[in-house]
Amino acid sequence: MERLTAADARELLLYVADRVIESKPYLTEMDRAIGDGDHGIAMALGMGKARETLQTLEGGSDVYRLFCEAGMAMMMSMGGASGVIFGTLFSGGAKGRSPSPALDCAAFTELMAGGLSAVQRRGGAHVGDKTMVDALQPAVEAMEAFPGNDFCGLLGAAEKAARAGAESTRNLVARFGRAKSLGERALGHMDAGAASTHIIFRAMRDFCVRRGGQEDGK
Amino acid sequence: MERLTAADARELLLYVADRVIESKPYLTEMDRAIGDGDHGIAMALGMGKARETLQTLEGGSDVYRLFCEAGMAMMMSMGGASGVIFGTLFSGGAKGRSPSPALDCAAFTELMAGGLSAVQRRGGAHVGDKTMVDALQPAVEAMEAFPGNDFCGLLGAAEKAARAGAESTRNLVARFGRAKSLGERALGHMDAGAASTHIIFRAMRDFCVRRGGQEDGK
Amino acid sequence: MTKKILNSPAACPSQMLDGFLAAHGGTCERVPGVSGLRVRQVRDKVALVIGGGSGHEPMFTFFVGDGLADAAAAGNVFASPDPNTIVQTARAVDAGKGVLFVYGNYSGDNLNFDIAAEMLEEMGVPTRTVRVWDDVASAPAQRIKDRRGIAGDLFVIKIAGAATAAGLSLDEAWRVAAKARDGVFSIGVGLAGAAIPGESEPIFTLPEGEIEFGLGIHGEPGIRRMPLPGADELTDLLVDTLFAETGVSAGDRVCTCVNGLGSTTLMELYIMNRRLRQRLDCAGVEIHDMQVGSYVTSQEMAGASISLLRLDGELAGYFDRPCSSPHYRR
Amino acid sequence: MTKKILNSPAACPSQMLDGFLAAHGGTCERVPGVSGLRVRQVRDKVALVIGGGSGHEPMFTFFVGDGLADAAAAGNVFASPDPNTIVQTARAVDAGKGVLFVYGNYSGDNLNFDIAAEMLEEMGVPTRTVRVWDDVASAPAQRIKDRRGIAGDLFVIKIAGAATAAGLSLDEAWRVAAKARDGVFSIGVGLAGAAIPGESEPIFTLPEGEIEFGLGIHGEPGIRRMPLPGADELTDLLVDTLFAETGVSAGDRVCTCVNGLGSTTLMELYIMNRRLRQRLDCAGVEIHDMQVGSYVTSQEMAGASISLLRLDGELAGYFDRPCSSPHYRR
Ligand SMILES: Nc1ncnc2c1ncn2[C@@H]1O[C@H](COP(=O)(O)OP(=O)(O)O)[C@@H](O)[C@H]1O
Ligand SMILES: Nc1ncnc2c1ncn2[C@@H]1O[C@H](COP(=O)(O)OP(=O)(O)O)[C@@H](O)[C@H]1O
Ligand SMILES: [Mg+2]
Ligand SMILES: [Mg+2]
Ligand SMILES: [Mg+2]
Ligand SMILES: [Mg+2]
Repeated sequence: MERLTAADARELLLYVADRVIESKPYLTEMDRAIGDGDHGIAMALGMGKARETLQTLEGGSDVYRLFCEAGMAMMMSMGGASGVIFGTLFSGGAKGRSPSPALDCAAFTELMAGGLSAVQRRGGAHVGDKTMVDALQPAVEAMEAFPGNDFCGLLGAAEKAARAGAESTRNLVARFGRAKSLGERALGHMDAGAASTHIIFRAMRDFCVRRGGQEDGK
Repeated sequence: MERLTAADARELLLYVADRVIESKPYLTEMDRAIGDGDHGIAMALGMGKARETLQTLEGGSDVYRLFCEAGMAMMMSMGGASGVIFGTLFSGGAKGRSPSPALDCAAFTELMAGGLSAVQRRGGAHVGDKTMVDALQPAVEAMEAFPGNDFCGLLGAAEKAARAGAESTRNLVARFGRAKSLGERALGHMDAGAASTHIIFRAMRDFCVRRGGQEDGK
Repeated sequence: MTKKILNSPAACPSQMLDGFLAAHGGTCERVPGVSGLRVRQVRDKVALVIGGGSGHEPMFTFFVGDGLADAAAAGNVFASPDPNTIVQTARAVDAGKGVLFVYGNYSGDNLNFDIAAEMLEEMGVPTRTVRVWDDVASAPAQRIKDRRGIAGDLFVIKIAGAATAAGLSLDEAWRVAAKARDGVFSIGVGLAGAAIPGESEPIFTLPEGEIEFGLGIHGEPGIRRMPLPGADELTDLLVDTLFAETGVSAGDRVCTCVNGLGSTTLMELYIMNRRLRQRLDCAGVEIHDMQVGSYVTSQEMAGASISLLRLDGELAGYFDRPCSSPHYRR
Repeated sequence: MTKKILNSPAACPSQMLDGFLAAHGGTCERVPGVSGLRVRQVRDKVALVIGGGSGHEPMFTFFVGDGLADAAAAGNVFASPDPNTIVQTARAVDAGKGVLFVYGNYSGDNLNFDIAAEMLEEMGVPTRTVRVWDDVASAPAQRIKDRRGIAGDLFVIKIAGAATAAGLSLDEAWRVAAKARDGVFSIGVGLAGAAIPGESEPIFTLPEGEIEFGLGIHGEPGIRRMPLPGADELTDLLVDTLFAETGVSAGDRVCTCVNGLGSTTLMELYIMNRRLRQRLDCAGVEIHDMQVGSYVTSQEMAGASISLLRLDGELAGYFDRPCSSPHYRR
């Protein structure tokens, strides 16, 4: 896969939504350990709303608009920290761009990098603060370092980095979110938002691999 | 044992109090099944107060006064149904009698029969209503039927009748107290107040047997 | 094992009273020597004296206040106060116009309040008594005097407080309070049992997913066990029972109370109230007032009850008079 | 598995609002299209808008009323409302004098209210914000802005409500509310966890006989686990922490609140209040007012917190103004 068309992007986002919704019990369980136990509920709710919105956008021809609308649907329905943060992850890099019917790897990487910096502008978290940024930033960096124009490879690298980043939060003391007052007691537990971020990148990779497989099979 | 002196009566009541206080968890458990789970607490409280009062009455020379004071101490401290009912059991047959330094079996039987009728006047319960009357009335009747003047025998017969009476409440549907709305669901459970009544008679018998034993040993 | 914040089980009622007076000592004080609470200022009116076991807070003790009770006698947890406590408490607020007793219809309360009433009569203090028997689950209508008093206490005390505050004579205040009592019907449901302070076991336990329909406010078992239905269905079961029992129908005027038994949240109570309103509106019943809160509790029991008070003009007038105590104000 | 009375977990906040309006629709109404509650009559004053996750009832939604908030935006259980809900709710009660936001200091609330404030500024509605950060257990004093908002919300909203009702400008009302916020300190303790509606597991579970010292109102773990001590000892631990933190001492004037987290009974709260009073009296601290009740809950969590509000003459004046909502009145 070398191009992500608007139609692809719509399916990609729907696929991501389904995978996150499936992970609701797992994410809630993560948040229960060091937070308030609602992260899975919130993500499932927001991804459901994004789903609904994407379904009304059939036939859209602007990739950025799809990401933007999906993110805004999350931001304006979920509430909680994750509504703003994950809404911004999707919409932050897409907002204000001139419409584009398809993205190559470089443009997609820029989109995600824009999401990361919007998340950081909004939330102020850096790597090491035990938030979803610990998964998101390495993923974006891996994409930026990725040579060539192959979505499977690009998102494979991103997924790997996100997974390692999410794992790394186990060794961190939180500085944001509800776990921040926990101090040392948060050690050993993965941050729920970082886990979500990894699931999102994994779903994007899987989508491309399946899509790529279909293309190869043609 | 053929006579219960005031000194004996005092020790008898103290002994009864101790045995009832010991049974607190058992009585509470009984009340939990079909009532509100506080019968043991109430009986232990009341018997404790009776104990305190009896301790200040050292050197009393009137059996009736001891029973009366013990009952009033219960009635004025316990609250609940059992405060009135068990207070009346002890004080009801003693109130208003001319002082007596010692009782024989006939007088003691009259004392208990007076308690029973006071309890019934107050509470309106009859045999078969699944209350303490189901243990008390057979006990009194057994005492009335007992020939001769031997406290061990008298109270042995009373204890046997009280035990059977208490057991019989398992097969009854309640008409008083908190179990009365239970209907058939109360079947199989012993009434807590009937259990207390049996414990009281058993303690009185045991006291006489031990006292008798001491007398024999002399 | 249920955990509770307490010093010693036996001291709970008394230390609670101390803590209450620490906060609200401006208007209330303790009846010397016994477990009773009274208004500071004896009012020149029939004294409304209420009481019962502790453990149902804010009922009974915290319903002492303006337009409410003049004094309350508090027993141990789930045990009626003893006659001496009741007598001392009543005498502390008697202004020479007699004492109206309002309390829940339980063997223990009846026995102790009756003895207290006899003692007061001997002292020349006239008394009259209204026993609340609103729990339709506890006996059939033909044996209404066998029914327990549950959340309906709230309405009867509210109206008796207003009637005595309005200056009615003992007999008249009794008539009005008894009319309120005859108009109030309740039924409750339990989701999880509570423990008496100091006891390690709850009074009852329920199998996973089951509820006790018709239970009493001391955890007394109810009519039947059943699986927990949704909030609307559960509310319908309670409302259907009350409709069948009371015959309340189009054009009738009612006050309602959705009462939490302890640990059930306001969220759940209001979700029930939403359905209650739908049902009453749909039946054409006129709603004078809806109350939602935990007024008559059973320690930390989970569950709720619904009460209906059928109003006529006279009761509505008394219901609408203002009243105020730290946990109940209208 | 925790049993709750509900129809569907996702519908809880909205059906609760319906049930609330079924009872109290005379003075309040829903903000159309979103999960917000407002007073019916827009008042010619700075609008006090509060909000936060649902599940803490009566906080936040039921603190809409006279002398309290003009409107509240309600999120899902334990989740901040989204920016659109906040904006619509604020606009519904904006009288052209600006909007004062008061809410608890959590990542989620900060993010969502900040976006809402930006959106409102773009629409020409000036806003100012006071974040409540009273929980001394959640961060050291040097990082005060990392502290959570817990029961202290009560005092800050009470005083902000009075300040806006008194006609202060947005800047002045903000100054007074921020002063109240700077004077309030709390610490809580959990005895048993609660479950979010629809979740089968409680947010936390504690070993037999243990408590969580310093926990948050969403069940966030606290400072340490320890065995449950007696009520006086427990109260002493909380009071000692607050004294050390605030430096409150002889001659200072305070309001206090013993707040129940859900299933803890009024009996337990008043037993704690008894000890709190002893400690304050003994330290020579002047007590302006003591509140005891379950104002800021965490579903059916068992536990309690103690809050101290240090008063000066100005704050006392605002604290003493009357206010009224169905579950809070002074
Ligand atoms: N300021 C922030 N920047 C980045 N991520 C954040 C921030 N605050 C919280 N998060 C993320 O949000 C997650 C919590 O989301 P969620 O449980 O849905 O919200 P809440 O904390 O309101 O209950 C955390 O695990 C963390 O990864
Ligand atoms: N009217 C009555 N006559 C005789 N005994 C009664 C009556 N009412 C109750 N009891 C007895 O009292 C017992 C309950 O006592 P207790 O649990 O201490 O009081 P409460 O019912 O107030 O909780 C019952 O088991 C029953 O034996
Ligand atoms: Mg969370
Ligand atoms: Mg009992
Ligand atoms: Mg009892
Ligand atoms: Mg949350």
